[in-house]
Amino acid sequence: MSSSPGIWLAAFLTLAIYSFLYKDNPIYRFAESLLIGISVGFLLVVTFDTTILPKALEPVGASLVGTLAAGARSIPGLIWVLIPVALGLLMFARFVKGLAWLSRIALALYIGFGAGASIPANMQSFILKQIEASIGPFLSVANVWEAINDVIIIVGLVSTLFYFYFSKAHSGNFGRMAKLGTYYLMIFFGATFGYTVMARISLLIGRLSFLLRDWLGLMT
Amino acid sequence: MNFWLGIRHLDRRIIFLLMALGVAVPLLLKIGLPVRVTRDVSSVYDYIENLKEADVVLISYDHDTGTLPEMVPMSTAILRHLFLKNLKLVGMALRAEGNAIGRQAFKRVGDEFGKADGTDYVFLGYRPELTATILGLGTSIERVFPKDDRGVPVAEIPLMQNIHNYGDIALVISVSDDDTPVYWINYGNARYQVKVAPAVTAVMATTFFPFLNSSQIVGMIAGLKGAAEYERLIKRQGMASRGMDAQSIAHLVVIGFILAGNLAYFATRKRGM
Amino acid sequence: MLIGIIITGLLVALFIMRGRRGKSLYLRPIAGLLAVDEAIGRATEMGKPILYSSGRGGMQRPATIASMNILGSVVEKVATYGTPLIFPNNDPVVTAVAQEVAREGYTKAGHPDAYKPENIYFVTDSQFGYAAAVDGIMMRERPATNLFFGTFEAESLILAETGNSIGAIQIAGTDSSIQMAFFMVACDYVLIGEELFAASGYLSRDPQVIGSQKGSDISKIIIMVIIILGVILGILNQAWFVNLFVTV
Amino acid sequence: MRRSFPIIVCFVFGMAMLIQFFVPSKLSRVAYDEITNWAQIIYAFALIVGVFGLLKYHSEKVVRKSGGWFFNLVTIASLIIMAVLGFAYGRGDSSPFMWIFNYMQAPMQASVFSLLAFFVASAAFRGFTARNAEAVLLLLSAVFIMFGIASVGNAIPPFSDIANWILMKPSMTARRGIFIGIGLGTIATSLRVILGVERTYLGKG
Repeated sequence: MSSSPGIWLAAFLTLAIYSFLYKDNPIYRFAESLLIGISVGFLLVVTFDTTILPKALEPVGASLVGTLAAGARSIPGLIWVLIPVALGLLMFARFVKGLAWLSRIALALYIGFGAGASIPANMQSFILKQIEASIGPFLSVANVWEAINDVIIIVGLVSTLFYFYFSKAHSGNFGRMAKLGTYYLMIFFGATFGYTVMARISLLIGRLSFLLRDWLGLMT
Repeated sequence: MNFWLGIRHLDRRIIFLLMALGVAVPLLLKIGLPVRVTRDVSSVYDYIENLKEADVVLISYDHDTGTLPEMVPMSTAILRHLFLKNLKLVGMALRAEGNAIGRQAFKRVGDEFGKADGTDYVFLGYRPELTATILGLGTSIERVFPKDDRGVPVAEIPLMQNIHNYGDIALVISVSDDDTPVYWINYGNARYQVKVAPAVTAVMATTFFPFLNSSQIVGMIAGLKGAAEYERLIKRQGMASRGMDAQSIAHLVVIGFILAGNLAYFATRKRGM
Repeated sequence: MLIGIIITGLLVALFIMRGRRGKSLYLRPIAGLLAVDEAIGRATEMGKPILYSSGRGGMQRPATIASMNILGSVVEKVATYGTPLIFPNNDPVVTAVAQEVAREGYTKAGHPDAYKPENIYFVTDSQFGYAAAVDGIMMRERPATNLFFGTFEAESLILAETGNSIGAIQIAGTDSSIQMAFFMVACDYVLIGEELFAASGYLSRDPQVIGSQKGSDISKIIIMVIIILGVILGILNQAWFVNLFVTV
Repeated sequence: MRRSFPIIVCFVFGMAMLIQFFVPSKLSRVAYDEITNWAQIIYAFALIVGVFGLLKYHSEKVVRKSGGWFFNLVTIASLIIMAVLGFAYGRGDSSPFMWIFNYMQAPMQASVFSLLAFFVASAAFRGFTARNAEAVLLLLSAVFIMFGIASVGNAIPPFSDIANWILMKPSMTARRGIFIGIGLGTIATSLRVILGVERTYLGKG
């Protein structure tokens, strides 16, 4: 059995989380509250160290000093580093009635940034790559079995796309294709579920190994 | 109450309990279910088996702590094989968290075989920037890692005297929980022809099937199962074999529940309940 | 690649413009969205709250933006009925946006005073800290309805299974293909894939938004044609066509 | 102004990100890095606002002594202690900050994560009933994969082969369909946002 207080603490907290499986109880709630507090504290320190300090405070400080030393010439530089800080500070406008809309400027920038960046990224990995991967195999069909598989794949892809066609009622032949698409989707969902179970059980193996080996010393 | 109706409304906690037992019991008792060694794994084993003494293998720890339960048994089995064969090992990490994990793994397994840091193995440390690092090692390892993880200049490490770039490395193994091995393949192998073998989580395995088909990688070890196969090959059954037993039995428990659920569904439906 | 974006972009823009001119377009029903109204009604009847979650996605993700659109419509309805809505967040920027959306929704429904910013709050960015917290909220507040719309990761099933154990009606939609499978098994209704993004048009009935949906549907036809063409050319051994789609 | 200015900002930055992707130059790379930094700074400040909100939420409950206020106090106290330790002693390998992370935060997070192993079982028990054709496919595909890939079935060739076939052929193709749908949905949503058609996030008004 372990003699390290850290291991004992970790084991207690692990069991506290697991107690939720029996039912919600004060020990679980204690662990939950603790986890929220600690994780936010962690995030706060890390964000300060990696973003606020090096990307906001230090550049502003440095260019303030620079401006004081070099005079008006470096004022544009100062303004440049002040822009993002000002945008960040706009988030606090939410607390002031009548100025709350100012925070929307920062939010709009943030969202516009994300939306713009996502278009080429999605075009590449979600569309072009998928098209390439679907038609690529047809260049080298070696035998009948492969040909059958390729047909299964193409029918699946086209019928799934039919399912995602929104501006037409799913009836008649169109509906039958879309229905076929849902069958493929179900196979995908089942397979994904079954496949991911493996990774989830590995996690439990990891935790139980910790309890049984590192804490209790039962595994030899 | 009717039996099948009882099953249909089974308390979740009974499921949870059986699941916990399904994992815990195989961990505590050695069961030793059959493991079929697949070609992907045996080709990595064979490649290493055919290396000459004092050939150099580079292992990169490209994963975080979240996937440790899968990664540790894999890296342990591989390290044991390499030390057993008296090969020279160079370690590094492309993830910050992987650095500490790799350093500890080298020391732990190295000590098992009485190997010394600096002469039998060296751990160079962590570098961000996948592409730049992988390409950089092709021209000069010393330029990318002027000092090893302990802070010793690479020029002063006995082992590193004859290791300068990929030309001196027989195999790169990337222990990874994401697609970092793809970078090793695209930059290390394609550009510098160094042999690459990924050791990845089970979930990532499908990503590398195309590379296996095109023989761009030596082979692949994937997840606990891959580790268990490797343990079987080096005839040292450890954590992975037990973990794999737990995996198998836990899966059978889940399948059993699905069967029970369906039997109960049909039995109660017929009687209109 | 550039060509692909220009084509899709023009199609979407074209149909947005047509929508602006007031051409009405048909959209097929989506079961999961029809169920949202029913689920809100149920919570109201039972006098219990509704729990909303946008998962782990940041505000820069389109799936989160889609989730905010759905939130807007949901808020208008709960504001009318006076049903409480709880929305714990995983991302502080999402908190800020969601509060704006909710304030607006309550105002629009004519109940600006009923808006309670403390019901939409930042919990933690820790993935499993968040899951633990939302599980706790479910056990203590006992929502009658859980709505999960956005980018979810591994926490999806932790939330959905706990929600199921308290007997809540659950509707989910996500852009993560893996988590869709888990929601499929554990929830009552699931918006599959693109249905999440289409939801905005259904709920807002904004002709411009519906128009953009038509644009993306036409793109699908183009993709199907490309694939079928690719198959034929592939069998004829014309590698150049496949190479058109190879991106670095 | 209140309505239109944010929409203009959104348009300008959205287009800037789109254009920089296609015009690879030093300028566009610098612009990209700079905007990324700005977004991070906005996130950081939003976080401070969020933490204020969180502290306010919990402290109000403590002050009102509402049910379970003790737990709200635990959250406040652990947040403050963690922050103080982090700022005072840094984040080195042997700092108290990292000790708490390693022995408290990490094990708790891993434990919550591993709850999934249990939930997977209970969800499978309830959700995989063969009610109709779709459910039968869902069920069979899951069982084949579980048995043939991750369990003893893997040692029996027909099962492992069928499982691999399901994974690589029908399942993979449906996944591609989902991907293409999501890709188009994402692009359409992003375009609506950039063009200002979609502005729920600003409060529709």
